[in-house]
Amino acid sequence: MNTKKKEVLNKIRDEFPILDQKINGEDLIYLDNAASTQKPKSVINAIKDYYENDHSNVHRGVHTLSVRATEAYENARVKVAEFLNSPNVHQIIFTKGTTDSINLIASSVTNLVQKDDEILITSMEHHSNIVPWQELCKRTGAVLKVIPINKNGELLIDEYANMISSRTKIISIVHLSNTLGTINPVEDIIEIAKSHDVITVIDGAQAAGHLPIDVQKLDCDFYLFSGHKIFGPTGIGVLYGKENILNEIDPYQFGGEMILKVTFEETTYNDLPHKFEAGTPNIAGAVGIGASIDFINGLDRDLAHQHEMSLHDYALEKLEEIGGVRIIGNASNKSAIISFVIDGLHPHDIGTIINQKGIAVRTGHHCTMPLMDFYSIPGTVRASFSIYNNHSEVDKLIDAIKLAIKMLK
Amino acid sequence: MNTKKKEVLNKIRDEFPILDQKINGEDLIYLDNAASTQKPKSVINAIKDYYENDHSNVHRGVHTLSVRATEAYENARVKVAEFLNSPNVHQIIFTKGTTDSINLIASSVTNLVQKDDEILITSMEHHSNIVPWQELCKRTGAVLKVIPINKNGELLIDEYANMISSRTKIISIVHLSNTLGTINPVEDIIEIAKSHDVITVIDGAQAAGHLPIDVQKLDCDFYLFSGHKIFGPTGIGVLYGKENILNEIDPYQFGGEMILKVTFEETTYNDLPHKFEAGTPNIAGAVGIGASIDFINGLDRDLAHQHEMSLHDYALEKLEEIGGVRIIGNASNKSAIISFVIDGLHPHDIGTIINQKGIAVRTGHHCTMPLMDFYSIPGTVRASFSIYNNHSEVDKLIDAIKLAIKMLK
Amino acid sequence: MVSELYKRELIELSHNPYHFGKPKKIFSSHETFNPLCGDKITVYQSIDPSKAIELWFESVSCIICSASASILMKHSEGMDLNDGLEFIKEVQNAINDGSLCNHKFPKALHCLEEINNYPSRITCATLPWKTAFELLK
Amino acid sequence: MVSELYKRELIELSHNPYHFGKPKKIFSSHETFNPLCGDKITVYQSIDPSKAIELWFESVSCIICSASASILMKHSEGMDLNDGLEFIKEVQNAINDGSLCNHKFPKALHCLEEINNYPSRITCATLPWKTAFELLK
Ligand SMILES: Cc1ncc(COP(=O)(O)O)c(C=O)c1O
Ligand SMILES: Cc1ncc(COP(=O)(O)O)c(C=O)c1O
Repeated sequence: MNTKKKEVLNKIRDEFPILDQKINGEDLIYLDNAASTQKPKSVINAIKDYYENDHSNVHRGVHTLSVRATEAYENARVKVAEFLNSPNVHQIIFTKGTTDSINLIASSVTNLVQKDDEILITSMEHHSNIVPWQELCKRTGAVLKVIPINKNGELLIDEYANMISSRTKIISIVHLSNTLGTINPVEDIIEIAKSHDVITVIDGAQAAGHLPIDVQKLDCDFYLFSGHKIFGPTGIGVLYGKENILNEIDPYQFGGEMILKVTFEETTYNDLPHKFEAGTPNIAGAVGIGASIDFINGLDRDLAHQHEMSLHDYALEKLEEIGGVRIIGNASNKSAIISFVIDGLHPHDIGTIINQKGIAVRTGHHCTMPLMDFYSIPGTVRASFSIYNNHSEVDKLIDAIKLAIKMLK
Repeated sequence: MNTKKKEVLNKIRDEFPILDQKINGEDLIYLDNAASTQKPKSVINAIKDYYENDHSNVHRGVHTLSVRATEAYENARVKVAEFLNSPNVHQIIFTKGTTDSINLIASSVTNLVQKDDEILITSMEHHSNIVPWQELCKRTGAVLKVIPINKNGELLIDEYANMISSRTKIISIVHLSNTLGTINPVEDIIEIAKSHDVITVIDGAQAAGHLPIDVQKLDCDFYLFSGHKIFGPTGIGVLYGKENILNEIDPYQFGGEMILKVTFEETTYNDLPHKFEAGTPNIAGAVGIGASIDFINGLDRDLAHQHEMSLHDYALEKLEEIGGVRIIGNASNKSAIISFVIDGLHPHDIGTIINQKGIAVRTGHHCTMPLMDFYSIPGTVRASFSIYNNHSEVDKLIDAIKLAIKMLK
Repeated sequence: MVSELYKRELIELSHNPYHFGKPKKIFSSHETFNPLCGDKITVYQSIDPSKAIELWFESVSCIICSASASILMKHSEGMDLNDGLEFIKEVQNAINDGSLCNHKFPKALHCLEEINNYPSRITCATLPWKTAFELLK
Repeated sequence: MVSELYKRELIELSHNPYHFGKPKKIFSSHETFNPLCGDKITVYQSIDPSKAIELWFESVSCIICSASASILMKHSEGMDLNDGLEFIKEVQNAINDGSLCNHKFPKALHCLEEINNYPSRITCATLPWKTAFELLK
């Protein structure tokens, strides 16, 4: 890597105060980015500044702070709309996170779904993109169908093309698998779905922070992600929806903001996006996600991607040299997430031991239990990289894993 | 007021950085506390510190940051449990806010409610405590009944006692009215409800920051409030529930954290409180609400109450001296909230003009439209006081209102 | 300054709005709410709009909204339907972007120009126009 | 230090746990999941528990959980039902509060004492005990 790039990357890393600390006497090495990313100063300060200068409740106030808070909140919506290339700002709904977004959809489409309709998901979905659909099926008598994958962790597109039919009502798939790192060919999947008039839902929890997203190009009906995985705060998420379908489906939660007129007999709902935002919103959360989008826009995204993939490739190479290591997820199109198991060792024991060296990885089923069943494993060790990680951290990870194997065998 | 008290109050006021600013060239006078309170430094810093030192995803990680984040999150739950005197920590569910809490209940009790069952609310409810029940009634064929009030804004307890019957399934009432300031006699209301085996839901959005709450003494089934109204962050709320009923009702949202085991065929839900907390929670929000509870616990609550009521009484006296002012809400048991209208003037015009003097009040229907209908008014001007307000601010409010009247007549 | 928003003429207009009340004959009507405050306005068309526009209104509303409605009632009166719809649309946009002081608009509208500096109150000014558009379109 | 958690004897125990596998005859069984990781453990009682406790287990689990289960299987064997239930409850509590080094517990349990310093791993150690309690209670 040339020094120019190195400088840029070091500067980015300096933006993250949390990284500058010791864990068990060792430098913190944070490789749990798929679970949640860390926050740059700009995001932390945006939240602080908001509370120190502009906080008030939004939308229904005429005083200055209320106007400022409303502008801060609505500006964040504009940023998200641009980030996703949404045709309209009011197609952006703020939620609590991806899970909240999926639950909103799965609940609000209830009246569009009939007995024996089919809902398609895939074998590699996060629980958040499984259980809400199981519940929808219970409520409506619809049937949940699962698109299979191969051992590399790639979706079987031909199978999918065979499974989709006039009975298919909704397909909900993950853009980028949090366990396997697989990037699904969502454009193709959506195109096939469209030709069958199927509602398309894309779980972008992992993708939004790593891939440029253009909802108009994708032509999906819904796209969802969480703030905390794109350098933003916890407690805020996004639901993008096409205008016609957002107007067609029922509201999800009921209360303040989402109504135009309430009497005890009857209630009139508000327009988009308010129809789906009942109650005082997470204003500071929106401000924070706005700042995190500014942060991402300020990155050289090609450089970021190259850097993350070079960490991925380097770690993969080193891991494969260790005896007994098996990589889970070898898709040809992948992101910087590596899941692996080690013969005879349980992921938790490995995780606990390498934590002694200051290294944070995620261990377990990563909320993808059916995927674990597919691979017949109890869980994996997962190292997931972000822009602030570096090659020497990978070296230390490899050393620590070797140590764990020595200790536990 | 003696100097000792004054010093204490000034010190408290200094804890709120936002108050130290000019609006339109005048000192900010923030009297919109019922909509949302401001945040003390300790709350803002707790959120900042969390992101700068401890952030990670919770519950499923073995590494140090994940353990710390989990502890931070669960410690906040302990603080809330103590704040409400909950018998158990796992009876505290974190939500997005009061609106989210009520929607959770109204959705999760669906299976307990049958056609022709009755749901009781009151005339003074916030939309958040009306519309979710209207929707429950639509779904189940239950009937919504409204307990009337008198012109002072007091609940007609005798009417209530007549309305409740073996058909009554749920009563959901506001503890402290955000529009009228009325403090409802919830102990008595709950006692009567209990004798009819009725599920009791208390909307404590306004009460939690002003009255000491003891859920065991109240003996309610559910108690709810929002962080942002008790000096805490936006995007976090609380649902307290009795253990048996929390176990009995269905989960609300589905996804990560709230499951024990997922297969494509079947899912097993997790224990309390996780059953009701799907997805990555608002960890920083919980940390913030914990800090806001510490802040409240650090106050002399009697002093706080006395101070707020003395502002209320003083403002009321001065307002009543102004010709054409009509106070909306004269309950004998009241909190420091004053709603009023002025003959021939619209609340928004008053609000806009006094904002020129740096004064923030709320104007409009305060999300209680049916209550506005009851009083045949389009809305009110509402001044709501908090611990950091003072008497000279009341004087300026009165002057500004007089100015508005002069300008607009 | 807020005194520039609450100009004397605006206040006067709101005290004595043109065509306030239900007309004797109602050809059609439309009701909307201000999402800011829940204020209600009903706009009535008293004759067949293909002949000419003749609007009346009822509302519980603030000074801004009443005055704005009054101007609408007065200056749309007698317009041809298409011209009227275009006029209404243009004024709505001009309220939003603060360009009411344009020679193509009646002078009466100038007194609303300041509203652009009060973002939370813009819907108060546009509500009558929005309602009339819905009614006539 | 993590090496104190992963003591040699603990690792050995986990490699060769006592009564691992389905017993020939099953009187009753109970299955639970570790909410941390989804790991599953099934505990079997092979004879009528009113006669004596005789537990077996199957699991896909970490070193901590396997070793802990092994100790449970061994040291509850032959106990009277009531004594066994009390023993199980007491050990569960002691794991949670780090007081396993008590003379009233079998020495084998001491090797789990460090777990108290690893809050995220405590459920790994208590899971077999919790499952057995549910089974026998
Ligand atoms: C009495 C009452 N109930 C419910 C709510 C709704 O709270 P939130 O908007 O925080 O969900 C409020 C706040 O506006 C309130 O004052
Ligand atoms: C692919 C995927 N979908 C959904 C989620 C759920 O996101 P959240 O927990 O923020 O609601 C996650 C994160 O864990 C994820 O990785």
